[in-house]
Amino acid sequence: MIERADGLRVDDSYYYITIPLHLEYKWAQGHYFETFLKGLKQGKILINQCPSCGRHQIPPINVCGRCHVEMGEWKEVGPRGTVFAFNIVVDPVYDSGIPGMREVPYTVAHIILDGAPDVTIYHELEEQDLSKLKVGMRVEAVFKPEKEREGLLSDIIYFRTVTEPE
Amino acid sequence: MLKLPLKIVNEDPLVLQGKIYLDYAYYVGPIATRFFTDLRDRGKFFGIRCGECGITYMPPRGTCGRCFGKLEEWVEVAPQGTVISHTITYYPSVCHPVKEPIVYAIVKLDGADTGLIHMLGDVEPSEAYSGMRVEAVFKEKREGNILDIKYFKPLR
Amino acid sequence: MGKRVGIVAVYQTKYEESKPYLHIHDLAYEPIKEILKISGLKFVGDGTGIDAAIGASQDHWDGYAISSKLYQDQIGGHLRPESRVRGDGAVAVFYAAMSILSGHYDTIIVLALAKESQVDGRLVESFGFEPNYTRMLGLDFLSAAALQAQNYIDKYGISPEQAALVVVKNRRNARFNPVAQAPADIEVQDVLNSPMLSSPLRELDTKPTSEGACTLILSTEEKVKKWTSKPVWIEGVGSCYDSSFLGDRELAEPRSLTSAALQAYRMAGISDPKKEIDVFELSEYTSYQELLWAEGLGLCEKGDGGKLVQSGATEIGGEVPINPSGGLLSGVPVNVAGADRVIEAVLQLRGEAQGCQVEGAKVALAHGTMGPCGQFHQIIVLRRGY
Amino acid sequence: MKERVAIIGIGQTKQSYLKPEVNAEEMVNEAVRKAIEDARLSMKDIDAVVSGNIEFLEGHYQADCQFADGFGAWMKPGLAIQTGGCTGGSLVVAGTMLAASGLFNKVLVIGWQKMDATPFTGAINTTREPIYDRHLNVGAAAFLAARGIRYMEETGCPEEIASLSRALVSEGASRNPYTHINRRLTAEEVMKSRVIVWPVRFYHLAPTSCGAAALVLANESEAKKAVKKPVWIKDLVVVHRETSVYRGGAVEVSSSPDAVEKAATTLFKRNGIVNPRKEIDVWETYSPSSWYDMFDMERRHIAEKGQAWRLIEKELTRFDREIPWNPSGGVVCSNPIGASGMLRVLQAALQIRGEAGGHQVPKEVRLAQADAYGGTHWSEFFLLSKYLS
Repeated sequence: MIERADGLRVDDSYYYITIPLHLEYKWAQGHYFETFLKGLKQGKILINQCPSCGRHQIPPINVCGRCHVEMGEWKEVGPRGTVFAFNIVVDPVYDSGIPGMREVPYTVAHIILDGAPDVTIYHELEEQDLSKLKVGMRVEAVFKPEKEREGLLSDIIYFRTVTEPE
Repeated sequence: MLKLPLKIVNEDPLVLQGKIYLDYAYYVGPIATRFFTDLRDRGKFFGIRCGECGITYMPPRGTCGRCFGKLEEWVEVAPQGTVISHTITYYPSVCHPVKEPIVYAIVKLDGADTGLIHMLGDVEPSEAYSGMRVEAVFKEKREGNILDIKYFKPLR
Repeated sequence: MGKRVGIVAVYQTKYEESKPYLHIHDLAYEPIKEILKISGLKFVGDGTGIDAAIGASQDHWDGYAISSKLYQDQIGGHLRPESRVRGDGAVAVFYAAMSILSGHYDTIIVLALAKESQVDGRLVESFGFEPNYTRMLGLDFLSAAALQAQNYIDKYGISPEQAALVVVKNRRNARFNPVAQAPADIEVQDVLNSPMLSSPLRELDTKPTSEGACTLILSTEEKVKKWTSKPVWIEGVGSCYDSSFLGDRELAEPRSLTSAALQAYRMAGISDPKKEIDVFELSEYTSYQELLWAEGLGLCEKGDGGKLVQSGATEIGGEVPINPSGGLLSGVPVNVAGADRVIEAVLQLRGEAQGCQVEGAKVALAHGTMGPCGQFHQIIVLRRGY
Repeated sequence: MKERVAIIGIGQTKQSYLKPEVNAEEMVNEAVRKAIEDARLSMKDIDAVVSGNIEFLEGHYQADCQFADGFGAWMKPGLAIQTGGCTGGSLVVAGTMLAASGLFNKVLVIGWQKMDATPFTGAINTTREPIYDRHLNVGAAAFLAARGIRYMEETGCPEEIASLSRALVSEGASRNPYTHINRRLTAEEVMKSRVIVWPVRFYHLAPTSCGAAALVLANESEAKKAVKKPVWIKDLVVVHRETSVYRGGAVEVSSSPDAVEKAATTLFKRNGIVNPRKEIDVWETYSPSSWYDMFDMERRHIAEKGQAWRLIEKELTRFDREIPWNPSGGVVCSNPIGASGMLRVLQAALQIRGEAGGHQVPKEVRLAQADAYGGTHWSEFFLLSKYLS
C-alpha cells in the first residue's frame, strides 16, 4: 500500500495505471456573480432579495429557487455578523484546484451578516483557538487593502472577532 | 487565509479560470494485467477467445459483449497485422502521447478478429494506407501499459 | 404505443460559439422562462401544469460534479420530481416520454444545455475511451471520427467532395434558421481548403464549438390537445448501444443506429422510411457521419450515402430532406444536440420552420448520439397531429 | 393507471474501500451476472439497460458507453442517469418508468462507484461553487455536526445516542457479508473513535467505498412469470429541492423546506399508511451519518419530533427488534455513492424475499421502505411490498 501525494491510498500489489485529468475551465460568471464579486472589490458585500418571499441568497444568483421568480433589488449587507456555526479544519484535504494539499489548520464558519438574517456567508475566521470560538460571537469582515483586491471572495481575508457593547 | 486558485481571464464580462486536477489510478483487473505482463516481459500479444461466438478479441476483456459469456480462453496472436483504418491527426492536444502529426490506426493482428487501436511509426504519414501490413515496435524500457508498444511500423 | 405522448411547447436559445456573459444559471433560465411564457404552464404539483423536470448535461463540460444542481432552481424543481440524463438531450426526451407512458407523470419539462467553450473538449472526450487499452493513446471523438471516415472512404469510395456537399448544404440551410450559430454561403472548395484537422476531416467537416440551451414540454395526449392547437406526437422511439471498443465495430456500418431506427419504425408503423418520413434531423458531428447515418437509417443502400447527397435528395426540397435546420455542422452544443433535433423536427411538423420549412411535412425523425463514432443512438419519430 | 413493476433479479458485489482485484467494468459485471442469474434469465431476455455513477469520482466520461459490453448493454436500448448521492435511487426510478412504459418488459438497472481511483474529497469538492465554497474544502461533516448539536440542544438527546445508533446498525452489518464495514461495534468503541467535527466521529460517517449493485425490473405480466417471488415496487416518490443549501455551504438559517419529509408524507398518504412505525416492517434509509438517524426517523413519522432518540435509547431500532432500522448496516457501513441508493432498495427487497441471510429480520416482511438521498437534499422514496394488492 502506498500513499500518494494527493492522499489516495493505492494497493500496489495489484496492477494499476495512472492517467491525469488536468482540466482548466473558463467559467463565465454572469450578471449576478459579477455584481457580487465587483462589490467585493469595492469592499462591499452585495446581495439581493427575493421580491416574492423576501429571502436573501449568498452568493446571489438569478432566481429564487423556492418561488421560481427573478431575484430583486441589490442591497449591501455586513460587514459585521454573528457566527452561526464553525469548524476547524485539521485534516489535510486534497484540493483539485490548487492542485495540492491545502495547509491546515484553518477555521471556517457560517456567519449571519447584519442585514440578511435568513442566510449565512461561508468564509474563514481569523481565530483558530477552539476555546475562543463560540456560536453567536460577533465578527467582522477584514478586506484586503483596496489595491490588492481582485474581485474574488478572497478579497475578504477572513472574519475577525469584534467585541461590541452589550 | 482563503486562497482562491482562480484567475481573472476577462473583466467584462467577467470570466474566471479555475482548475480541476485529478490524477486517476485505475486498477486494470486480471485480464489486462495478464495482457500487459505478456507484452512487457515477453513482447507477446495474447487475445481472448469466445468459444460460443468464435471470436478472438483483441484487446482481451472478461466478457463477450455479444453472448455475455465469460472469456477465459487465451490465444496468442501475432505482432503483425493489417491496418483497418488510419488517420493523421495534426492538431495539438494535451492528451496526445507523442508530438503531432500522429498517425492513429486500427490494426487487426493476425489471429485476432477485432482491431487494436494504436499509432503508426517509421512511415511518412502520407504513405500510410488501410490494408498496409504492419508490425509492432516495442519500447526499450517497458512499464506495462499500452504505450509499451511504441507504434506499429510497416512490414517490409 | 397504446397511449400517446405529445409535445406542448419548445424553445431554443440562439447558439453561439461562446456566451461569456452568461453563467450556466443564466443560460438555463432564459429558455425556461420563455417556454413557460409560451405554454402558459407553471410547475405545480396538482396536475394542472408541469409535474416533473428532466435535464440533460454532463459534469465534465460544466466543471462541477452533480452539475444538474446548476439549473435546478432555474428549472423550477423545488420540492418536485426532477432527474438528470447524463448525456444527449434526445435521451432526455425519450426518458420523459417513458415517464409519461408509465403513468407516473403527465407533463414533463426537458432542459438541455452546454457551454462548450469553457473547457478543452478534446481532453474531456479522451476520457470517453476505456482506460486500459485506449485512453492513454490520447484519442478524442474527433480523431476517432476521422478513423471512421477513413474506413468509410476505404470501404465504399466516398469522396471528400461528397462529404463537403453535406457541409455546403447544412451551412446554407442554416441561413434560414434564426437560432443557428454559423450560417454560411459556402462552396465545396471552401470545405476542401479548410485546414486539415485529422485526415480526412477538415475544419469545416466538423461541428464547431458551441453554447446554448433548449427546452421542451411533453405531456399526455389529452393534455396536449387541450394546451395546443398544433399537437405533435411521439410515435416511435428506439435506442441502442454498440461495442465499447472501436476495433470491435464495423465503423462504416452503424449497426446500433439501424437497430435503434428499426425499433422506432416498428413502433411508428413505418415500413419505408424514405417514403413515409418527410424530414430528418440528424446529429452529424462530422460531414461523413451524416452520410453514414442516412445509410444506417435505411434512406439509401450501404455505401450510397455520397450519391444520395449528390443527387440533391437531402436538400430541403428533396426526397429525404436531412437537416434543413443546418444541423450540428452549423453549430449546436453537445448535450443540446439531440434535443435540438427534436425541436427542429417539431417546428417542421408545425409548419413553423420558416425558410427551412419542408412543405407539408407530416412525419419527422430526430436523432441523437453519444460515445465515439456514434456508439449509442437515440431515434425519435414524430407525427403532426392536426 | 400505472403499470405495476417488480424486482425479479438482485445482484451486488462485496463493497470495500479498495477493489484492486478488478477494474470498474469487471466490478459491475459481477453484480450484473448475479442479478441475471438470480432472475434465472440470460442477457438476451433483457430489453433495456439503465446505469449510472458520479463521473468525477472516476473520471470516466460517458461511462455507460465505454463499458457497454461488460454492462450487458451491447446492441440494447438504455440510458445513463446521474443525479447526486441519490443516483442509485434515480436509477431505480428510471428503470421503473421504462418497465412501466409498456415498451420494455425487463429492464436491467446498474448503480456503481469505484472510489479507489482518486482522492474522494478532492473530487467531491467539485460539487461546490468555485467562486465561493469549493476551496474551503469542507465535506458534509460540518453540516452534520451542526445538525447534531442542534438536535441535542432541542431535544435533550445525549451525545452517546448517535454512537448507540451506530452500534445498533453494526449488529446487522456484521451479519451482512457484502457491506464495507461489517464489524460489530459497541457504542463505547464508536464513542472512542476519532472526532472529525465534534460531535461527529469517524464511525458516525459514511465511509468511502467501491461497489456495484444491479436489479432486474419487470412489468406485471413478466414479473408473474418470474421464478422467484417478485418484490413489487408499490409506489415511488421523487422530491428534489432548490439548491441554496449548496451555495450556503449546507447550513441554512431559516427553517428550510424538507424534501425528505415531503417525500415520506406523500408516500405514506398515497398508500394509506397511517402509522408507519407499525405498518412498515423494514426501513432501509439513506442516512449518511448516525447523527442523521434520529432526524430521519422523525421525518418519516416513526417518532414525534424530538422523540426518536428515545427509540434508539431503548434499542428498538436494532435489526431484530420493533423498528428494523437499516438492518443491512446502511450507508454508514458502506457508501459506493452511485450504488448506495440502489443498495437500499436491494436490501429492502432481500428482506421481503426473506433472503437477507444473517440480518434477515425475524418477522414476515410485507412492506419495506427504502430511499436514496443526496445532492441538495434530493430524495427518492420507494415502498416495496410482498403482495401485489
